[in-house]
Amino acid sequence: MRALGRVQVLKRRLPFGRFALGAVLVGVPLALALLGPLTVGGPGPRAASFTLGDGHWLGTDFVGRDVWRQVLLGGRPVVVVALTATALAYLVALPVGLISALTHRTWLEETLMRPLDVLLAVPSLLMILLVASVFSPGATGLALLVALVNIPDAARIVRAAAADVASRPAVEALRMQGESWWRIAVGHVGRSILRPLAADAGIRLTGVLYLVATAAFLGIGVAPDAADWAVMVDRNRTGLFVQPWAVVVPALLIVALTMGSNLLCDAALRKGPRS
Amino acid sequence: MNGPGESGGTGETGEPLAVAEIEGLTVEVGGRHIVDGVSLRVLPGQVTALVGASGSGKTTTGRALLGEFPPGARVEGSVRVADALVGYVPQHPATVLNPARRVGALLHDIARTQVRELPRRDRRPAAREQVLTALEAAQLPDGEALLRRYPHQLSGGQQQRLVLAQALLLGARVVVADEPTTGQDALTRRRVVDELAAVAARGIGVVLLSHDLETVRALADEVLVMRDGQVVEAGPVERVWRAPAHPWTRQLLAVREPLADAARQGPRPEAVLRVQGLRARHRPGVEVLRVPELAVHPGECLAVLGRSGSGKTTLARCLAGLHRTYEGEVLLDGVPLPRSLRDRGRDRLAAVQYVFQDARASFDEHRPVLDQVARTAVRLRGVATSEARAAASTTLNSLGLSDESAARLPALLSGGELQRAALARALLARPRVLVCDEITSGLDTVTRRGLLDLLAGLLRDRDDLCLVLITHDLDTARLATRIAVLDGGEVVEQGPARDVLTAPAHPFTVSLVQSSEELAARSSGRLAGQV
Amino acid sequence: MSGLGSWAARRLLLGGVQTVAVVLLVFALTEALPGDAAVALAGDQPDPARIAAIREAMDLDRPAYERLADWTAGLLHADFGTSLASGRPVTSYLSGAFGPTLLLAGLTVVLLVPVGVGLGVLAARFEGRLVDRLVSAVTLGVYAVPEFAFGVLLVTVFALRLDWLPPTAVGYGTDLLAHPAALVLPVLVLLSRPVCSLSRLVRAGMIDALASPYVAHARRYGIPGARVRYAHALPNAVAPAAQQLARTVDWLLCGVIVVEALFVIPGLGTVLMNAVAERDVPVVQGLAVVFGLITVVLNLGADLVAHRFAPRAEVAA
Amino acid sequence: MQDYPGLRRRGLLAAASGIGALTLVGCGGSGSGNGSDGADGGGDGKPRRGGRLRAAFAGGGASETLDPHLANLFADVARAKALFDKLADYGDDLSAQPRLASGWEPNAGLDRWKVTLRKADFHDGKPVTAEDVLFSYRRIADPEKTFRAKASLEPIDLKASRAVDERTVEFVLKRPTAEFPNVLAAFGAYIVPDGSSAADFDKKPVGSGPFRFVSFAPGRSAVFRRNDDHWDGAPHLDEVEFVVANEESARVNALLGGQVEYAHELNPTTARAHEGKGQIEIVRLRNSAMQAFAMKTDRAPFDDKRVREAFFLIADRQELVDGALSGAGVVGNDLFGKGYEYYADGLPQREQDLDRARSLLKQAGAEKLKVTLDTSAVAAGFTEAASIFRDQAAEAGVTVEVRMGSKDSYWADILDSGTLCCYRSGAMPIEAHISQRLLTDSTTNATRWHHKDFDALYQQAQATKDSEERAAVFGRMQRRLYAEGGFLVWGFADWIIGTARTVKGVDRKAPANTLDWARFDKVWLA
Repeated sequence: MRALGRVQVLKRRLPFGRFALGAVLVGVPLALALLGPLTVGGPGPRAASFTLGDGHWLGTDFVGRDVWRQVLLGGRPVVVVALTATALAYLVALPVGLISALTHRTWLEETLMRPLDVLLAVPSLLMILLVASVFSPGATGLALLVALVNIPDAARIVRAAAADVASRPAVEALRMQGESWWRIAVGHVGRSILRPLAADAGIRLTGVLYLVATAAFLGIGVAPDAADWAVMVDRNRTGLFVQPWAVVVPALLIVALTMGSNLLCDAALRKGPRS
Repeated sequence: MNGPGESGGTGETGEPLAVAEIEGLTVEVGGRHIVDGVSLRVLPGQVTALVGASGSGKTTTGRALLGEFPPGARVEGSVRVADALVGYVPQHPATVLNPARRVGALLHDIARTQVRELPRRDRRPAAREQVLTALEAAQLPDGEALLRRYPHQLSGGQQQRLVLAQALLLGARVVVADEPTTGQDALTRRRVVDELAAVAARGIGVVLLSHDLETVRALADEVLVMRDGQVVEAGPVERVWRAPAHPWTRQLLAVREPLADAARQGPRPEAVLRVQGLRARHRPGVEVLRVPELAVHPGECLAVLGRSGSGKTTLARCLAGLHRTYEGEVLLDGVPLPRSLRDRGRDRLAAVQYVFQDARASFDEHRPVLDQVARTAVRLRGVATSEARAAASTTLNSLGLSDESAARLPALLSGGELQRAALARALLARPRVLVCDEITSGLDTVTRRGLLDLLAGLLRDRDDLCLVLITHDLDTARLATRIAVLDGGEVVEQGPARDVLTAPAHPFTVSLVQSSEELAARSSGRLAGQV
Repeated sequence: MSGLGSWAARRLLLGGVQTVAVVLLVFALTEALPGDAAVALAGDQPDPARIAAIREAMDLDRPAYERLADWTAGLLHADFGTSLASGRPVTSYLSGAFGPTLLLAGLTVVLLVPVGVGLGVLAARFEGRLVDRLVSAVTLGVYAVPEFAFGVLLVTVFALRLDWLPPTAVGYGTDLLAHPAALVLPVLVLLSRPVCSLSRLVRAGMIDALASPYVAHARRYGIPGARVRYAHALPNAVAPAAQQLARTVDWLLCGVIVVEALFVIPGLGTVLMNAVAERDVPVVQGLAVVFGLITVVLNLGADLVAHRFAPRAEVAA
Repeated sequence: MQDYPGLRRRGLLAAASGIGALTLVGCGGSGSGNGSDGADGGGDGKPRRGGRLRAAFAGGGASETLDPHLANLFADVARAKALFDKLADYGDDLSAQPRLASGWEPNAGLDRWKVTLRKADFHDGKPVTAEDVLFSYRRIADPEKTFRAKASLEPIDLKASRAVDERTVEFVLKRPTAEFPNVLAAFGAYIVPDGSSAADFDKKPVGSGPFRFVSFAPGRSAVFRRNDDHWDGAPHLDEVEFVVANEESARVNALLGGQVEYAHELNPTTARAHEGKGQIEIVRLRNSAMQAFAMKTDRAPFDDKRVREAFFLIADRQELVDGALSGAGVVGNDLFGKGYEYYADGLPQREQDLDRARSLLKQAGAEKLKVTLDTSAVAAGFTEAASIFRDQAAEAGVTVEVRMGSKDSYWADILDSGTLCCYRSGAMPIEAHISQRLLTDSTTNATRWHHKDFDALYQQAQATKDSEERAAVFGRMQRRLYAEGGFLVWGFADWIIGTARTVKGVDRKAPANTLDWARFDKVWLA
């Protein structure tokens, strides 16, 4: 016989550390992005490109502008475009996913989802590249475009999560109570899929940030001398060996933003009970 | 055994040595004692039953034999088992079967641990041999083909036998069976009883955790009655049945009066709900249900009796408007009901209500129960919210659910409480037909009895209400005035409850009634023989 | 399983539709690009008469739908047409560039699976401990770094500062296998993001699987730990990861464009970028067909894997 | 050039073909190969024979060809000049230097030129003859084809031109052309053997150049071996390999990693990072690319010459050079061709004068002027220059709105539309610049400079035999352009090349596109 009498004490460690780290990582770039533009003064005189000192404590960039000023100004487009694109993607994906999960009409579900399946086969960067060369979109266009390539995947995830909830008796119970479609879809199903959606949103935001940064890096949707972190990384890359700050600071801010948003999502996921 | 002597033989006292032993087990979680000072001996070849309501601590005790405790538990006392491992048969065997692996994978891995001593070359065939033997012992013939299947391709019975085979293959000296018959129809229950008896006959100590008293009575040698983590009474099963010492045991064992003949005399009024030429499909081409004619009359309780897969739930869902792919008609007061709920107006929606088998899953986990119940009155009766809440509160109270409980989130309520709440939610619509789908099957004896009494009371109090009870359980069906028996999607027999139960006509009904009686007879016979 | 057969057929049909849609979309977009091959070729000497002559020589003065029809007709007997820019057959472009890209992508996928799965299992096994935190932090960090930045970083450190590896594949042509050292950095860059996402998925799946009743059951019956992890828990963690693997194709394509440019590898990505810049519509279309087919085939494969590991789940076609 | 992976427009050779020249010139310099003498003069020590040099260029991908008449990119030209020769080529000051031609002699009317060939052989051992020259020029001028040099050869009446003997060609011109030798040096006017076809060039091209063909993989590499029998002396190198790397960073990395010995076209910042660090050598070819803003002189607001002058005065040229070119260049004086033959260098350097600019604008009634500046990422420094000029103009009260265009169709787009755009040009003779861009019938007249009197001056120059008199006429034309032209030439960019330290004999004075640029027969490995 073996004695089994071990005492276990459950360690209930809240994901606070992770949360705090994530918050800091997101907070710094976010604050810079949103508040930065409010704090900058007018542009000073241009200095020679890629120099350090002379009042420019992060040096100058490829056209001799102050890097710190560009950092303050350059967050907003990245962050706003990324957030808008994510929001837009869900704006379409949510109703499409919800309707196709809740409907009993096969044709409706097929009409909604099949075109998206087709879109899935288009390599996203190729799509962005071509569409952007055709329409030369501004920031708004870029946000729309990035949202567009994210819709199929987001819609599939919404649909899968919603279909899971919709197959549960609770939805049928609501229907037996005569609840309206809206209340069932939004009030119950929508609410129940919030958690998986939040997790997906975090990952998607990372992907969108990546796409926005890469698009900006490829010169799509933004002027090549724009105050934009991703553009800064690209355009100042040539001076990496002369004046690294012009690349390193915006690059770190982008990385911090993505890492932080992922950590926050992880923390949010952990708080809830694992299903 | 760590103690003196080896297991299996006879000790100095002449008594067989226990294959497992629990002494003074106390399990504390978050300051609450879920098991409190339980002691237990499992003898080889004997069936030891732990009975009690849910939450009585019987599962925790059984799991302790497996060396498993709830997370964060403080454990005191000792648990000792014979050096071989303990087999485990859970209530739902599917949960312990790996959905991504073929059936053979785990069996072979278990067998491999048994054949380590053999030369490497011989291990493979030896292991295979052992697996096939174990499958045969667990009454699973055609093992070769079975090994290549995935768990979801097996029937529930096969899954359960497979889990038994794993325990046998392991060479377990003790098998813990957790609620193996709960929610099963009479035929299945009888089969499970046979299987477990066969296991015990192999000299294995069986620990049976169950609230199915009939099974316990048919199978167990020793019984321990648990309540709130403590053993309130223990002893040989015949003694406990014959002379329960503890009041709780008496309450548990109290035999329910068979329902007095509820069939009312006099001319039968026009049917409230009538089914005509119903043929229901799941996917195109797969017909699962054929009901040419079925009627429910006012004040009547119709039981639809059948095993799982017989189509009884589909029938219920057709009535309620939850299943739409069918031909034929469901008539309410002679007028066809639209197939889809959306097309049923408020009144007709309210007229036919449905109570789900899984009460917990039928509630939104984010809103308090009371709010959810009250919505019925708001939506289906057009009552203002405050008024609806008051009505909901009244109904819930009448079903034995306090306002305090009702104000909580569903997660904080027990299964029985939620089922009452679900009932209240449906009743608030003032339905004329209430369809109850297996609403008692997951509940322990005491709770189930309470719920059935409640239904009987409803029938008595509300003349306009008729019940459709979907069940696999003959006991539950006794509540009904009429019974329709479903098998393989066909109505094989219908008629007054008494006739169907006492003089079944169709062979299937006959076998169903017989196995139930046999089970009862066996338990009482055993008792009689041993006395 | 005849269900599997019809499912695969439906899936293939969808794949075909997807490919056609990709080709049409790409054709439309390339047509809509400002300027055409003639303008692109004329470059900074945009003498209108010269552009018109080039246009005529390239047959660009014919309507778009006629050119599409011709091209499609050719496609039916495996003729991808000829490049506008050089007059050479498109197939020679594709076959010449296919090797390096296939090598890169193949190596990446071959390494991706064991590395990604291994890291995921490792992290899941030590959930919440130092190893897990380390793996999670590193994968998260690398995941957040776009390929172009990661590539620059790796080249700077390993090729230029430490001089361990060649910084580019310049001059090695298509015979990259003969210069394995030149493949290390490109493959690392290509691996970076997929490995991170895969290992995170596997980790999550493994944590769920390790906490599942069937794993507890296997443990209870004395199956050794490693066997429980790899033979019983892992297959359940693979299904979602397999889906992710298919989506990786998309990333690989993006990554390949960046990596090929960064390391001077003459593969499909380079051909694509050149063809887009030159408005070489037949070449772009040929590539769209190839990419579309690859995407479709790999998606199909991933779905099959998912189907295999989650036999219960209805895999959406 | 911008460095997006792959997306970049490959280094399109800034147009260097002069179409036609109408007056004559005295013998355009004699003697041979004086450019290469300069190349050896860098104190690099005694040339060493042997070795293989690998040179990285931005290339044209899988569409590349070795047909020298199709040469379009820098990489094409570098390969073509290794395999082939032209009759003449440009010296450091963009004057024509004899190559396969040993000399040329016009008639009095400057419309008939006798060109004598030196003794030279093709790689297959056959001599270069007058028939080969006529075949090559007729191939280029084929009306069915669109070879780039076709426009440059337009002054020649090829039907009337004939081979006088084996080594003498008589070119009959459609009009007097004093600068005819520039035509012989035209971009892409290579001499190929009689009867060559496109297929030959892809498989085994035969030329008379310093290197022989070994292998070629389009978009990847081309390997050539020394031609020991070259008329200008055999190259020092055994072999030269051209590899394609479109990314600037890749070229630098390959150079730093020892994978190539010669990297063409580097960024100014790269140059700054590595100049004088000892790891690699940086070679700056001065005055290689004119950087300008082009104002359309036929439409408002630039149809008023006061507005044009105001814009000349708005530009702070040094700031533009420092910002847009990272300092890698010199300021311009609103004239093309600094340092080239005939350049009017006596004119005062224009400086920023905002007050005067404002008053000029006021006179022209163009206060609070708003203009759109077209730019694109098509060439290095364009977008930077645009944003810097926008800021400078703002100080003079002019609102400049920068509009980004597609880089693939930029040059065609700006030809007719818009009012103000970024512009640049590679090296070419000043005469060619004028004939291509500033005459009424010029095909790429981006400033819409249409003046009959200016056209007449050009024709007068082409008909002036005496070179000093001709220089005076070119001087008058340039003064006019300086005062009221449409090109705001703010700078001349260096062309930057990186080489391994072992590479010697790289010419440091020749602007890109000239004879001694990318000339590997005079280079050796120490």
